[in-house]
Amino acid sequence: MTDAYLETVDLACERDWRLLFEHLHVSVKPKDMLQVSGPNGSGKTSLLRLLAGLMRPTTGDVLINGVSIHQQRNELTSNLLWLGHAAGIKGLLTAEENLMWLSALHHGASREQVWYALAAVGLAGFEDVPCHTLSAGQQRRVGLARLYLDAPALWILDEPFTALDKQAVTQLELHLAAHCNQGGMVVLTTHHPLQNAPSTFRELDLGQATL
Amino acid sequence: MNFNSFSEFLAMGNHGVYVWSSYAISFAILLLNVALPLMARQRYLKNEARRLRREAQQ
Amino acid sequence: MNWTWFHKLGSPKWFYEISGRWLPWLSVSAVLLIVVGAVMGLAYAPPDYQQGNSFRIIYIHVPAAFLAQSTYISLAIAGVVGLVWKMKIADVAVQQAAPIGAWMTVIALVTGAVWGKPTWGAWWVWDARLTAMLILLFLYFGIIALGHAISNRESSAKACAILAIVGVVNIPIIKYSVDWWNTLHQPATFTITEKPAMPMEMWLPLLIMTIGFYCFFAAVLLMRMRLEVLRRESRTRWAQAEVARQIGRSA
Amino acid sequence: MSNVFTLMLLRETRLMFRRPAELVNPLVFFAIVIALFPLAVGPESQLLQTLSPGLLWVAALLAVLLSLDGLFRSDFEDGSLEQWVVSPHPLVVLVLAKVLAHWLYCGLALVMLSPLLALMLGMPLDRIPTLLLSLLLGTPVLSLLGAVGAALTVGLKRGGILLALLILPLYIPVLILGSGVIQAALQGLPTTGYLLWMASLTMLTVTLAPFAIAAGLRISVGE
Repeated sequence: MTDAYLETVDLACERDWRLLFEHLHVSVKPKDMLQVSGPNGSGKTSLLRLLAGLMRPTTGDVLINGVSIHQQRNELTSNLLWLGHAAGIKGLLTAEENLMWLSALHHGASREQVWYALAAVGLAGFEDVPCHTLSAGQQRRVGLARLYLDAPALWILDEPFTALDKQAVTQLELHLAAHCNQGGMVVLTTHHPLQNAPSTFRELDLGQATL
Repeated sequence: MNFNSFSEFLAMGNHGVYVWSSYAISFAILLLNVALPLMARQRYLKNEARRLRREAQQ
Repeated sequence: MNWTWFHKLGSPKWFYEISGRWLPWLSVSAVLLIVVGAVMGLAYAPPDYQQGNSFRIIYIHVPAAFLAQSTYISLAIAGVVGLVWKMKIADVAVQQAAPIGAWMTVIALVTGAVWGKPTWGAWWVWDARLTAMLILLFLYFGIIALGHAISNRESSAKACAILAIVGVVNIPIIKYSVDWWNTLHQPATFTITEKPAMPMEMWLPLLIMTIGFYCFFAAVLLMRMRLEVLRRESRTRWAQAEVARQIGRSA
Repeated sequence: MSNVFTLMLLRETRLMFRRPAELVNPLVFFAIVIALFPLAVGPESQLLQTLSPGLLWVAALLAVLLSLDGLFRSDFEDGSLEQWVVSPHPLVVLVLAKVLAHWLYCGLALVMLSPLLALMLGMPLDRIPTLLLSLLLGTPVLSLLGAVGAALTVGLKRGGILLALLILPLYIPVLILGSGVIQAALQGLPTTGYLLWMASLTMLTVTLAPFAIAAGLRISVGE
């Protein structure tokens, strides 16, 4: 317990008069990969948003190294990569412009790094194409290209596999596992069973946690 | 007492309509402010009672 | 200084208990003070030498206007307390006080307009104070509408708190600019609260009425807050027990 | 930090110029509303001149209000707002850059168009500088206060009318001061004192409003 980087203490979440979960204790330490699963409406996305500090819990708290994230926002935000349902990609901007801006919000990246990342997700040649002309899967990849930039340690990903083809799914799985093996942390939701999970893989079923 | 008779009191020196209407409207609004939360409370308790009965039957 | 009372006040259960003890006293004193004040103001205060008996409207108008303004300020204070110290009771207070404040503004506006008819000869004159009151009513509408529009009650309380704080910063600016606007375009000759040295028989009822209105506000606010606290805490055991007790009593 | 500020301005500029219609719409709206008034009250030049300060200000205010509904909406829908909130850079700085961009492409554009419309309403040429100054000082307040409302209502389905309800009462001091200054100028009264008042109001809003906007966005994102 003590070596946990990110942990929740007695976390409860209530949405629109409905209790999604309560008394939730989760801990994530370096090299961990945690898949949050459960039926629709069981609070997967809410839990991820709580961990990312986007929402305030009804009761309980989220801690980093034992201190509440709301008291040390900088510690959280400078180590966090958050990819929500919508990844913050602007249709009117090109793939390169989008990535340059999103990385500038964190540590910044050079043009070469962005091009390398776009090539890594199979979008070489699409750098200066406005994103609204790309397909849904390609747009998703633009968001995921951030995982190939000089990325922070903690990744919180909401449904990263949607709209991806089989080959891209495998590639992303391997990339997530590699990140964990290098001491990173991944928390994600997905409906699809992971084929290439690292040894530290764990699953948290919210559907059962509340029952 | 500033008025010699009750009818004088009601007339308010030709301003009776204005004085009494504003007092009437104001007191009506004050009463409404008391009545609304009381009614909301009754409604809530009734709903809760119905819910409890329903749960007891199950 | 000992702050435990402050944090205790934040506990809904404690609030519910203590407010239950205060409520009867507040209600009784509100009724007594308002009745005594109204009788004194209507029957015993001498008529104004300029306005005659229509000035008796101020015994309603001034306390209501006073209360309307201070309610808005207290909204912002409760908002700050709720945002900074995360006190749940303050969140409840923000949303429950706003409608009462809006109703007080309506009273002030209606009585001001009725008073204007015999005094200025028109139901509505763009007098600085009445205009400022009208703007205050719009500010209240904004808070109430925002509170109803956001379904998540915690977000809605926080959003209302922010709007109230922004509004409170604006109130002195609005007052200044409306006064200036009024002098720029010939002002109304005299206003409802403008009084040359009032004799004691005239201002005593005003004082009693004002205190009575404050008690009334406190009593209604507590009533509304108690219901809202019961709703919000419906998952806790004490609230369920309280609801069961109330149902048993009313059945 | 200042780097992110300029990058945000650059991003907004790019987005704006790739949708030129959004750049032009408030301006066209402004011109149409001004054109409606002579049609409604008659073309008598003395009346129009008396009304012109108020007309110009009300029309500018409504044009800004109209453009505000979309200020954060697309950023909310495509997840950009979330990215700003989880960024280590202070949200206040990002928000200030965003609102500055809004003012540049909406408020400042309205200011530039206003002399033309003022002349059409019969305002004397030597009063145009006062008009420009009053709009120049007032429109940033419109953008900033409006952004507070936009931040609070961005997560709501039908935020448009609610936004107007929240913001219009807060616009009243700017409206009074802004149009009052021009009226005073038309009557030949001194205006410097009131322009200084407007300037201090603008400064106050620039320093305080970004915090309210940032807090509002956090609430809307956290919902």
